[in-house]
Amino acid sequence: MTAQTAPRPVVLEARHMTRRFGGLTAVNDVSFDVHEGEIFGLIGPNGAGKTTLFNLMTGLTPPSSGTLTYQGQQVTGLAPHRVATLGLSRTFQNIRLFRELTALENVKIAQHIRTRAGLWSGVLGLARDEEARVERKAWELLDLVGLSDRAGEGAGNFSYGDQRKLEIARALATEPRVLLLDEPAAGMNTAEKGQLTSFIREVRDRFDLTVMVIEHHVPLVMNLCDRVAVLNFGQLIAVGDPASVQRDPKVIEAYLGGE
Amino acid sequence: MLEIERLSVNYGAIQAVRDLSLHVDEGEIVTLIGANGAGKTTTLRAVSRMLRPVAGSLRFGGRDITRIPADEAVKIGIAQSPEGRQVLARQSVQDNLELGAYTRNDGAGVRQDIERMYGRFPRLGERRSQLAGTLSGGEQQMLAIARALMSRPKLLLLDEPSLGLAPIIVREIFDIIRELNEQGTTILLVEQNAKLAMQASHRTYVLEAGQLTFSGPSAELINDERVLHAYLGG
Amino acid sequence: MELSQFVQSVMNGLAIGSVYAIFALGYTLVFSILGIINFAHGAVFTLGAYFTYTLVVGQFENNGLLKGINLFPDGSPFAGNPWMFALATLLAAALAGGVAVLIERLAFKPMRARGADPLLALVSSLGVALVIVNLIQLLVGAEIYNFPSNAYGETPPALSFQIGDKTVIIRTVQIIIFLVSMVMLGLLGYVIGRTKVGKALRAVAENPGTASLLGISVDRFILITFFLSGFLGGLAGTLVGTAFGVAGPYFGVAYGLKGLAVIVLGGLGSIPGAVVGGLVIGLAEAFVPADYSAYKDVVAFALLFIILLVRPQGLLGRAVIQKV
Amino acid sequence: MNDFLSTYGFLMVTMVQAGLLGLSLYFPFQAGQLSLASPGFYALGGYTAAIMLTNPAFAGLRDSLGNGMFVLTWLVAALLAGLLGLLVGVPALRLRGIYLALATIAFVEIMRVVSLNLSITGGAVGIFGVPQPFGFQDRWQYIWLFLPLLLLVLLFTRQMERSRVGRAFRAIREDELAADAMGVNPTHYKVMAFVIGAVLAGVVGAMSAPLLSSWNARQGTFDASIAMLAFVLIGGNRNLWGPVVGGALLTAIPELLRGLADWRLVINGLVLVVASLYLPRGIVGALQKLGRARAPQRPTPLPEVKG
Amino acid sequence: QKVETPIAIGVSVAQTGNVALLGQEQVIGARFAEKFLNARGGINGTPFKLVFQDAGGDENTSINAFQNLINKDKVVGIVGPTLSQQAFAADPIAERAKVPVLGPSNTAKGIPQIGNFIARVSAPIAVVAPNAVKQALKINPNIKKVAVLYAQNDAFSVSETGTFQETAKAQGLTVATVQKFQTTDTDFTTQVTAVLNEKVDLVIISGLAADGGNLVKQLRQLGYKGLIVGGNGLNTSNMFPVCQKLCDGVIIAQAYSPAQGSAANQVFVKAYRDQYKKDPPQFAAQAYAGVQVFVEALKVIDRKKKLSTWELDDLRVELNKQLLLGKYNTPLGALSFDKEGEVNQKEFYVAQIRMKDAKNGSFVYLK
Ligand SMILES: Nc1ncnc2c1ncn2[C@@H]1O[C@H](COP(=O)(O)OP(=O)(O)OP(=O)(O)O)[C@@H](O)[C@H]1O
Ligand SMILES: Nc1ncnc2c1ncn2[C@@H]1O[C@H](COP(=O)(O)OP(=O)(O)OP(=O)(O)O)[C@@H](O)[C@H]1O
Ligand SMILES: [Mg+2]
Ligand SMILES: [Mg+2]
Repeated sequence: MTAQTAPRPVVLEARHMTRRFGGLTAVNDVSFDVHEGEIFGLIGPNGAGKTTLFNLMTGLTPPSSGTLTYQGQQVTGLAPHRVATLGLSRTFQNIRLFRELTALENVKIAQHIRTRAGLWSGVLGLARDEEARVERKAWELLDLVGLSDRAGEGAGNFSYGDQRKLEIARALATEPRVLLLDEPAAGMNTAEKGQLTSFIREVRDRFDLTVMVIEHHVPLVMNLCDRVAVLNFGQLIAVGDPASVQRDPKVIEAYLGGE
Repeated sequence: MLEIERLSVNYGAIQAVRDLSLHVDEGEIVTLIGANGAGKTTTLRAVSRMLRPVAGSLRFGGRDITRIPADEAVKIGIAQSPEGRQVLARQSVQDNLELGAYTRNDGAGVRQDIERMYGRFPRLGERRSQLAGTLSGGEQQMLAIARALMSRPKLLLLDEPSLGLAPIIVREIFDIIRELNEQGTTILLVEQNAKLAMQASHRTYVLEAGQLTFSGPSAELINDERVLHAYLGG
Repeated sequence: MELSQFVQSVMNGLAIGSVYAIFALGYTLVFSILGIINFAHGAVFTLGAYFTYTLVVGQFENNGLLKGINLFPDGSPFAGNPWMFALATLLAAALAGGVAVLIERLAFKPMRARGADPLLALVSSLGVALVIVNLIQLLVGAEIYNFPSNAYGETPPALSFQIGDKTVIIRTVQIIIFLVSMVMLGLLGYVIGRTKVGKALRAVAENPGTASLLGISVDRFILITFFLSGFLGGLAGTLVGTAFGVAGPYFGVAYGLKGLAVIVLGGLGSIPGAVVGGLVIGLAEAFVPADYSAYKDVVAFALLFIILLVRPQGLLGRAVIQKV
Repeated sequence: MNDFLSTYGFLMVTMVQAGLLGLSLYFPFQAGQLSLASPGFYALGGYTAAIMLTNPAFAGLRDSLGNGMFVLTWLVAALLAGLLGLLVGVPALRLRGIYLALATIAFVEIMRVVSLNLSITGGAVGIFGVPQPFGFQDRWQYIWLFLPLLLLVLLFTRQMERSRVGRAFRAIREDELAADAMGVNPTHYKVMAFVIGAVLAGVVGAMSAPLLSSWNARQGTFDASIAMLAFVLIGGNRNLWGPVVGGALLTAIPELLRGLADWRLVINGLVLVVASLYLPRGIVGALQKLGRARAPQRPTPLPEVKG
Repeated sequence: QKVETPIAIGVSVAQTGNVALLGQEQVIGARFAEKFLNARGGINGTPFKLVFQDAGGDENTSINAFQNLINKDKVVGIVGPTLSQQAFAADPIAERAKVPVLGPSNTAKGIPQIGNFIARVSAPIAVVAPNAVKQALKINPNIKKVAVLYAQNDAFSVSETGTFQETAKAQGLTVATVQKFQTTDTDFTTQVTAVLNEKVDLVIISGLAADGGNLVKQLRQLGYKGLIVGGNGLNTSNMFPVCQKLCDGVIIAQAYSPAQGSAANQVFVKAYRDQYKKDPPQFAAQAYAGVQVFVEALKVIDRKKKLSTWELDDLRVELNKQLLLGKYNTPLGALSFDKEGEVNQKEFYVAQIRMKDAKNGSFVYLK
């Protein structure tokens, strides 16, 4: 937990974000701010609307109402690839790698928006430098998540935990400013979860990121996050530093359960 | 009840499990732990007959089940809550549960059991007619576990049941595991939350790169230096 | 448009449409369970008609290996009586079901076992269709065959009624086809929608792996599916044959394209969708003004194109909701 | 040799032609789109060439261009097919899987019926008496057109697959939604793949009208759609050689079986079944499995430029 | 390269595919000619043989078949292919190789004009269409309104319907409706109800056996009582199983009639009946005529210079030349060719269908 001295500038502003599915309001009038460089946790019971909120933020699901702005630019209403171009990138709770492609290719593909080569420059081989850059960066990212010795293997063959790591590498390849991680530790054992904490911090520092993370593993959240928001039945019931959130009776009742 | 002898399973050229032998006695809870890619899921899938081993044998209740089809395994009392949940996305929650009881012929009992599941997982009760594919990750996990219970198995295979569940529900799951076991169900459990699993189980096997490294009573292993270091984040 | 003309067009549309529908029922069944387009369905449909012909007449023309054969020198036991004809039809349909089962065993199952791309089933079934069609031609020639004209007893060939001073008419065979397709739809709908078998079939359709994890014998259900599909196809073949003649080995294959359009329009995997799709296309064709009859097929396919753009899952298909 | 060419020259040309048509389907395939529209564009290209080469309206142009007229037909066909591809592709590519396949079949069927009814396309008879380009005497000489085109397209495809655009195609094929989330605009690339295929089919059509000396509505049909799909699948849909090998083979087999007389097509059908059973990844897929995939090589490290 | 004996004549028709219905009749006709003419001494005492290469139903297969016949089988001439569209694609191959071709069933405009080596025995029988309409008027002079239906995807039907429509107008009849369909269609309820709406007293159909038969059947079943004229595509007993008893009374324009009185035809008809228990169909007769024309032309050449002494290439050219000069007494009647290769057929026929029972019927020659 890094004690925050001066509040850093707000990069993400969510205002009254709401999403209904038929009669169900999965995300209900949610507003919050995320500051630059912070690691912002999102917790809450199953079905509280956390993943849905991520979907609203990344353009995969259009909100019923409400807005999200990133550094003053409106994000809601944009198609997912436009959101990615703005600098928001994510991983998926139900891992969505390009399963039949190699790990290396997965990471190369994600550099799409940061490269330019069109059909003809690609075909005529005019983009060699760019290709070389893509290649190098892909290897670097695989190194980072420790998968470079399996770069040529199909992503679908990786075990659950390794797939999660590869997804993070892929998300980083889009050169995001904000990284959204949906249950990155699911499927990792306790030791690995510990490593994940330092890994996420390292990534944040190295790439100068703002990170939002959904996670059910409480020790990890408490350890990792600068601030934590709690969703319950689609509504935000608490936001604050980990310690105070953990003590909040509403959170204990809805989520943590009494000891 | 379950005896695995010198089991080897390959994916193409990749050897996922090598020469693995273990056994689960009737009435036991046995935990299988190991790092990512150690072969835990592969082992469970071999037992539920979703994968064909290249070598070794499987016996269940004295019967050789190495070659029976997967649906037959369910009929003789093996149920699995699989990795990745595998709920039937286009069927309702209720239909998923009913299909979980496909091998049973007691309509009334099935209905009763379904109500019981809704009691344990109120979330599912609220969502009974929702398509399973639109459930949240954790809700699907609950459904996968509940569905496996619906066949009233003799041997229950749970692959990372706590995955994606809120702490409050994780506790509920382990309560259920204990209860079921008290009622006589044998359980083979794969868990990443090794501590929790070992606390709940009688014995533990540790897998590494497709091979067995340690095994023993959970209570002993939980204090073992090496296990502590590698899997419990100690 | 005058009322009588409108009613006539509706009847025409239902008449054409029910032929499409009855063809498509068995077609969509296999698709809904295995997710494969079975081009051999048209060939099985054809076989059904030839089987019935063999039972009811048992003589072939001049151009095949079987020329000159006469199975029933004393007259077929199935001839001359509509009930016996119906029995022959059912027997032939069962045979066609058997052929479909054989096709599944020889041409599809090994492919599934090898984890092939399901699209490849399309090629394999195309091969099967080619084999069957050309075997028919080899055995009995490309002639047009037909059933005795009294197959349905002494029913009038068409029914008519008055609207105002205008007559509206419809052929009896087509009423029969319409009714049979409704009955089949009802039966199938009941089995799939209401019974445990149906629930299991739906599970197999969605994910065979998961289905077997629940104790469902995937293999057996696939066989049942193929048998039903072949049975329906065979039945349809005979019925359509009584309406239009068994116009050579390609007679069923010719319905393949429209049949595909029908099941996609109705919504893939939806059993009622096959019938609704058939009727909609039939109606669309029937309402093309007489002067533009040349563009009948354009209208049908343009309609299909437009409906798909508005409802990408087809009329009765359920949109695949993907939870991310 | 000469005899061989005269007997089998045409077959050889059609084998190459089938490979090209298979490739035209392969482009949308790469982006995961099951499009069967190629016969429609092939027919369009053929009509374009047939009309430009026989219609009196173009007599002046023909006289002044000479053999250049043939080249012009290719260009015009490419242009028209590309435009029509855009027009059809943008709405149709919102559909997925079989639904897309059917929408494209609908397109093929609409093209067919319309061309049956127009007088400029010669109705049911079609257009005949299409002249031969470059003084070609024998059909095998068309190999000088089709083979270079094939090589060009293969080169194009190979280069494209290794480029950013090729990766975008594959990403969409694997998981459209994830590709979108990773910044790849699915609509853009799907339409691009579709249009490339359309242009190729159009050009092949334009070259084929003189090859057949005639053109009619039977050239672009549902049957052709399915045949081309078979080229791609039997050859292997994950490698650019797949459609080429598949197209060539499936075109050759019924001809090589001529000796079997009446059993010819029965056996041809069996070949299709057996091939799909034993080559689940297509011919090229099977061959690739034999030769092991090379692990990717890390590029020689450059001086580290760490952030 | 010398001619090999026995002299090989190529036959390339649709033995497979969806026009095999026509092709298989052509095979029978050609085989008949082979057997029959060889039994009568072949080519001045030496037998000839037919070589068959399946032309399928598409252009590519017919081109391949032609290439095989010309280069591999070394035939002196070719009878084929079945469809006009195939002819437009395959005939130029033979033209280029200087091999004479006789189209047995190619009726579209422009076939003989493909080249010097292309001729046909199948008349583009526009000439007979008027006769059929006149016959109908003879049977029922009160006819005023007609409906015309045709298969828009069949080249022959499209050109035939043009003649029919002109004739109808020339005879002072009103064409109340023109309906199109496809040869692959089976359900004609829409077209038929449209026809019935117009209360016409004559229906003229240009199509093929299956679709034509279905049209007749459905017209009758839905209550049409007036006369029906069928074009030449309906001149086949293949229609009988489709419309069965309802075929009765249809007036057919024929390019061939079993009733044609020449000795050539009567011998052919008798032999055919003996073997197949029915009248020979037009496609068989035309294929027979094609083979016969080749054989007779070869006989003339052989008399001048023994065939076995010819170079193949020269013989082909000579055969083409001779072919166009001769007059032939075929089952189709007396035939000759103009210098382009267009057939001059003396006689055309109009017949009316008489059904004995549901399966058997005959074309009764009118006039
Ligand atoms: N497409 C949909 N249709 C209907 N309901 C939906 C849909 N998507 C999500 N839901 C419902 O919205 C609620 C919120 O789902 P969401 O996936 O956001 O939960 P979550 O907080 O991520 O839960 P978990 O921790 O289990 O992943 C759930 O109850 C889910 O059933
Ligand atoms: N379908 C597959 N094809 C190829 N290799 C596979 C496949 N599934 C798993 N593997 C490989 O087999 C090994 C064992 O995988 P398995 O899923 O059994 O591990 P696990 O112990 O369950 O890991 P996790 O805890 O991450 O789920 C891993 O190396 C994995 O990469
Ligand atoms: Mg979630
Ligand atoms: Mg696992």
